Amino acid sequence: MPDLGPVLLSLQLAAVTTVLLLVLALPLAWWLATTRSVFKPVAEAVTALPLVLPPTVIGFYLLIALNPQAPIGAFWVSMTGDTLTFSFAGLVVGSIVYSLPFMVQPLQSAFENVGKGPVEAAAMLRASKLDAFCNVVLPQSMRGLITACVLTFAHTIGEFGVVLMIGGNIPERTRVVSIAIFEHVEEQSYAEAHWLSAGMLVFAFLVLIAVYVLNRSWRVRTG
Amino acid sequence: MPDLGPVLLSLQLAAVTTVLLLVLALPLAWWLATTRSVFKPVAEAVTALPLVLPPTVIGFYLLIALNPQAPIGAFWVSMTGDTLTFSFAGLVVGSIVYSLPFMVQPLQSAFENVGKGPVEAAAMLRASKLDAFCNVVLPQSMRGLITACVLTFAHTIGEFGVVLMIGGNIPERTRVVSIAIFEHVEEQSYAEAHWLSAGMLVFAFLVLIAVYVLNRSWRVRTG
Amino acid sequence: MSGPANSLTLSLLLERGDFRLRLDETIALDGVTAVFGRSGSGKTSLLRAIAGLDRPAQGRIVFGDDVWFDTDTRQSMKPHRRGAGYLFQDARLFGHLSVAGNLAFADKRSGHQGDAIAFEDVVAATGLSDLLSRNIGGLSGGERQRVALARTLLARPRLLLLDEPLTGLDRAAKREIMPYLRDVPARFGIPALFVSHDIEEVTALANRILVLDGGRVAAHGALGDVLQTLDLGPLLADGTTGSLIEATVTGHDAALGVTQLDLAGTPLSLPLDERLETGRTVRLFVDASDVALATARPEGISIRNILPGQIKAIEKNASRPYADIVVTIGKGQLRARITRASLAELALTEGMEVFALVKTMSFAD
Amino acid sequence: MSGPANSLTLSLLLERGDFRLRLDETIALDGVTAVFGRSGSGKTSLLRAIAGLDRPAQGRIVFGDDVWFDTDTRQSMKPHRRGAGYLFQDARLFGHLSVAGNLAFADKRSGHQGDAIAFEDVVAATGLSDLLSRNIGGLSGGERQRVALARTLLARPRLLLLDEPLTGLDRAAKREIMPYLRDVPARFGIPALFVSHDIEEVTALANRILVLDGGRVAAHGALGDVLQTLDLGPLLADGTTGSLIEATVTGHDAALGVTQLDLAGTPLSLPLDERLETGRTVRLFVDASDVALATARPEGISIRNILPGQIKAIEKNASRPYADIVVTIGKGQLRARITRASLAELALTEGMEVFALVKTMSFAD
Amino acid sequence: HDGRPSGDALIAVATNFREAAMRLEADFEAESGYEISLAAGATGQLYAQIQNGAPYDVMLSADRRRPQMLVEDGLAGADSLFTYATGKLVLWSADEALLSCVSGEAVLRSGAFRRLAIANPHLAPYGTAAMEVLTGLGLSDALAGKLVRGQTVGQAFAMVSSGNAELGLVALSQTVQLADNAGGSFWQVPSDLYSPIRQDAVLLERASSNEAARAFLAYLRSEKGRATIAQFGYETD
Ligand SMILES: Nc1ncnc2c1ncn2[C@@H]1O[C@H](COP(=O)(O)OP(=O)(O)OP(=O)(O)O)[C@@H](O)[C@H]1O
Ligand SMILES: Nc1ncnc2c1ncn2[C@@H]1O[C@H](COP(=O)(O)OP(=O)(O)OP(=O)(O)O)[C@@H](O)[C@H]1O
Ligand code: MOO
Ligand SMILES: [Mg+2]
Ligand SMILES: [Mg+2]
Repeated sequence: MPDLGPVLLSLQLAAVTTVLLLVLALPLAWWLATTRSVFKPVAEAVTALPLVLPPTVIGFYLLIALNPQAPIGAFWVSMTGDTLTFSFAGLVVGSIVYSLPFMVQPLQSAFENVGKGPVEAAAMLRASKLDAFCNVVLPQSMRGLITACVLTFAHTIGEFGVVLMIGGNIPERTRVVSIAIFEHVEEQSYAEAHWLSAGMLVFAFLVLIAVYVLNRSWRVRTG
Repeated sequence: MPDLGPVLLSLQLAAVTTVLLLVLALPLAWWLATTRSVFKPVAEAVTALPLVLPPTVIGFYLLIALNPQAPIGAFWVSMTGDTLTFSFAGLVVGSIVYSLPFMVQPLQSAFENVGKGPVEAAAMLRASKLDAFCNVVLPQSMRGLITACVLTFAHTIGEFGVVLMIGGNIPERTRVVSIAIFEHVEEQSYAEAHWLSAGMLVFAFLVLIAVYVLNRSWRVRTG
Repeated sequence: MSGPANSLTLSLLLERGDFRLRLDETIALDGVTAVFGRSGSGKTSLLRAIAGLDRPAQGRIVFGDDVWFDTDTRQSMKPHRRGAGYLFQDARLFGHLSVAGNLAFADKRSGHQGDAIAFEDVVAATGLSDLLSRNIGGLSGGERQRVALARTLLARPRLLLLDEPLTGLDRAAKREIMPYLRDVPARFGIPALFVSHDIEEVTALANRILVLDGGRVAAHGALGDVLQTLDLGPLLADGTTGSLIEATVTGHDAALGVTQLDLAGTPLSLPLDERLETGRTVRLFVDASDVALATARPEGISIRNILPGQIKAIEKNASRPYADIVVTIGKGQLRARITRASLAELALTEGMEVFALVKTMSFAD
Repeated sequence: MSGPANSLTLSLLLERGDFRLRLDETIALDGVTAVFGRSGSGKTSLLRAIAGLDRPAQGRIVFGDDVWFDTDTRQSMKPHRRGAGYLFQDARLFGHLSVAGNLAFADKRSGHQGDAIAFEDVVAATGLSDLLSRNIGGLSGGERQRVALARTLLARPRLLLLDEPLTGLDRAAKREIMPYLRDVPARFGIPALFVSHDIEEVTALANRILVLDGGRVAAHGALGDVLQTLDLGPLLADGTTGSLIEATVTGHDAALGVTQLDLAGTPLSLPLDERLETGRTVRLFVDASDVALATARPEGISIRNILPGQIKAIEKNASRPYADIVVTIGKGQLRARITRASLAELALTEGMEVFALVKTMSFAD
Repeated sequence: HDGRPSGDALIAVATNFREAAMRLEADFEAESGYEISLAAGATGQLYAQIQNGAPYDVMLSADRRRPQMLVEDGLAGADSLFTYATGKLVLWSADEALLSCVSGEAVLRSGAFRRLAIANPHLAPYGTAAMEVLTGLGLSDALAGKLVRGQTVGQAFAMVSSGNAELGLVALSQTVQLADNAGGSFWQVPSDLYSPIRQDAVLLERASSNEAARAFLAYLRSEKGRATIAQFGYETD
């Protein structure tokens, strides 16, 4: 059995990132789904950028933006005494940027699929926009919401390039599972690589099966 | 100006991958969207695996499967005289695996959104399943199809971990843009890294803006 | 009565693609105003603008003392604050909730205002008791629309916007809901705009009618006046026209199953409706096609409602095979549509005394 | 006529949640068979099973010589090969195509069979000429359904499955399409199943009727027979009943706007319909409520259709305020619904000679 | 050969030697007319790639162990093995002042810094050497929390030069190329604190008849080649 530290660290990173991103993405996705602003395509493009950009571009810019000499990095150092690069907090920042579209896009699609029909109906039943969002749109978007969270969680677990560049490979701090596997392979410690990879494979498969079985029954219930 | 070789190589890789994946994914996504098989969640989970697995897990398994000593790798060497690992062909294989869900999932969602209504209507107008698929479902899924292709193309452009593991860093063969940026940072060729990163950023932004503007008008046309 | 404090002022211009809806009307806020017109005439567009779901390009919408919309002062009250209850053509039920959940959604947010509309009454009237625990997915078209109707009522609106609520219901269901729809505005003082392209529905439910044609108002006024003066036939390519007459309830004969009325001295009998108290004045809608005329009182005939009157006007048109005869009966008028062949044979002239034979008529409110 | 080679055999059990549809009928494959019943009675479920869109749990569906479905032999013909044209309750237009594109989709795949149904005729009859270049998105409800109707016709089906095609249309649009719907089966030999909960639509369009109630067949047969023998009233909570009588066209009077007919020696006149050739036998539907009876021939009355006959039966029921009187007229029968008060007053008895007065009637085919 | 688009020989080079290899490449190509290309990586990484079929013709390692292992694996010819350079480890800071007056050892012992970058000891010989130094000074535990590791010595260097780590234990050759522009300050680690970093070159079996590869190896051993290598702070035999 290999060291499970990287696995736990990855799970922790993915969980924190998913929660923070959900909070950020709900209003953003709702705005994108309903706005008629001419800036919508621009906002959509910016949101989708992390999908298209190589992780090394993101990693490079983060390395520049978060380093202790740069304003953000310096501010963080003055606040916490720790640097953002080579720290868990830095990885969270990187993951939020990196996984943003994985949260926003499924939510936006789900909201768009709900459409304005139910929102209008809710307004006619004296529900405010927020009320309608929470009690009509969100419940009707459950599938998209679950998908968004799972994708975000999973994509963060799988994150490699950004972490490689801004993480510094510190055990129990930034040495996430993808980095550990990479190292094992490069070191030709194939036994350890096999253990970790097989573990990830089984974990991933089980998580996904759970989601899809859930989605199936969920879908049947709502017709 | 930096060497444009990696950029061209990435574009080529993304284009080849997108075309091959589209061919593979159309029937798969349609099956997933319409089947009532109990194996559907399993198939969905398998399809989604590359989303959840770290690229290094994928890279590791590909390295094991494709290396010249393994059956597939040996077969490839006997057919082409070249190895699959550390070659463009190997990157295409890796990218197809890596980007599979980015093609399948938007297509599947799009097909599901079309729903069975139009397919039933088409059947009643004497259209076979295939006819209905080509002339009703596909046109009504244009947005999903474009999204799928762009996501796949983009995600392949951004591929880093898998390439690093099965492609290495061989000029004009496997040195794609994400690897080149990583290396420029390593070499302290920050100017080159800046050029490439900024180029990728502008390119990505323009591609995405185009897609979202297109989507916008497309959406208005179909109500 | 229809002073600004108790009326809905609609002065607006709305554009939807090539279509323009232009309106400058004040609608009295009591009872039911039918919005009548053929498909594509702008009925739905008008209701959406009132509800706040679409914004007119220009104009004012004032409900009583509340300005709901005004382009001049850039006011636009949020749709959910207007208190309009909208029954959509396509039900729009919430698929994630059961039937009961859909009803509770409205019920909760209405604050049970006055509790004048009881949850149980609505459920019973819309025949939903057995469906309460059902999911929306499995409902048939008619069932869906009954749920939507109940849900809208439970939101206890200040103004009902009913967009063809009876379309898609079978007659049984329509009959079940009709009396409820008819009673709601009066019982709870909720005024309603009722979109329909069915003149029978309109006459059964509305006091007033606003006729739209191609985005313009073709007529607006009391139902009786409009039906009397405007031949809706050519406008609606519908052929239906009729009259409203007033009569007084004189009693009920449960044995024979009739309610007896008096119309300017002539006794009338209609299918029994014991809810109508004796002495009450009711309006009756008589389809012009259901009225026959005779020059002498016919004897030994099963038609019992035979009203003596005098011909006031004869409207004929060479392009149509019928003529409309307006007959003065007491203080009211009755329109009879007879063939031109009969007109010639009976040699009817204005001022002539005739008997109007009415086999079918219905209570209009 | 209705041998197995020319009939649709439906022997099936279908389950949808709690609902069960059970059927064992053979439907003659000529003309129009109405599938009639209230909301939720299983009309749509039946049509979907015939079209192949849903699979019965058990049973056989045989169209002429073709086995469309058989659980015993595990056969199930693909829906698009059955050649059934289905008009859905919810239009189901293709949003990515224009109106013209939707029509062309069907037209192309039908192979223009025989070209008996011309593209232009369909477009004209459904009033779509001006809409051809429009997008589906901006169409009103009525417009959508007209496009769907035209599209289904252009698929040149072997069997028409019409699921409430007139619901949502205003009367003008209904009138426009009705004759076309009525003519299609006869003109092109396409049999049709026509789902409706409107008895007027049914009588205007169908020869036969299959009445569903709670997933079971309540009646099935020729329209006249079923309407004559089955009081649809209680079943449908609808109150409507009527009769079909046959008459011969004797001529047209364009000046008076009437078509003249002969019914067992009595002249009748109906609104002009010049498409009916002289000498042709037509069926007329007469709503029982539109028939009055008189013991002596009334004179000086605008009702011109006065038919002498003999009372065959008097059906009355203490719980209902009316009685149904079946009058034999020539070889046919006419049902009159009169109040029990009139019945008493006129002292009608079986075998008595009476005059039936019919103000309104319509051509049933 | 191998459908490789350009370059007659593909040279796998340990990252510490990349800059030197690029200079050598330019000189060699001008002189010989052969075309070569370079693929850089950590020594361990390059070795693993060769194991998995990477089409390299020559490996310029940062140690003697990996080339030897390739020979033992039958992937390289024993006769082509030779040491082309011996590298030196330095403690480097991008801050010009930090190591200019104080000895590096004192700075390391003081612990007055947040991050010390090193290369991955498992993959990069310079990382192995760095760990030897820290262990030798008895600081490996004390500084464990401050260590950040790059996959290659190149990445370790980048961590320092980008300002994200104050200090790095890197190759002298990497600081030499900066001398004129970026500057910074460094402390040359005494050679007794780590085993000599002898860097071997080897011709891979697949390239046994590759003239360009052979010629390049010969050029490395030539007078001119060795002079170039020395310019980058390496010792040559
Ligand atoms: N988004 C739109 N773009 C273009 N035209 C539109 C749009 N929405 C509505 N229209 C047009 O506006 C006109 C009025 O539509 P509206 O839905 O108000 O009619 P309606 O009277 O409610 O008809 P129906 O009885 O069929 O429901 C129609 O001709 C319709 O085609
Ligand atoms: N998927 C389903 N799950 C559960 N019940 C269903 C489902 N589909 C239909 N039903 C039920 O089957 C019954 C028959 O439905 P169907 O749609 O055939 O009725 P219908 O006669 O066409 O009614 P309408 O006139 O309202 O269209 C209804 O009670 C309906 O609730
Ligand atoms: O040059 Mo190395 O192998 O990265 O220490
Ligand atoms: Mg409308
Ligand atoms: Mg139905």
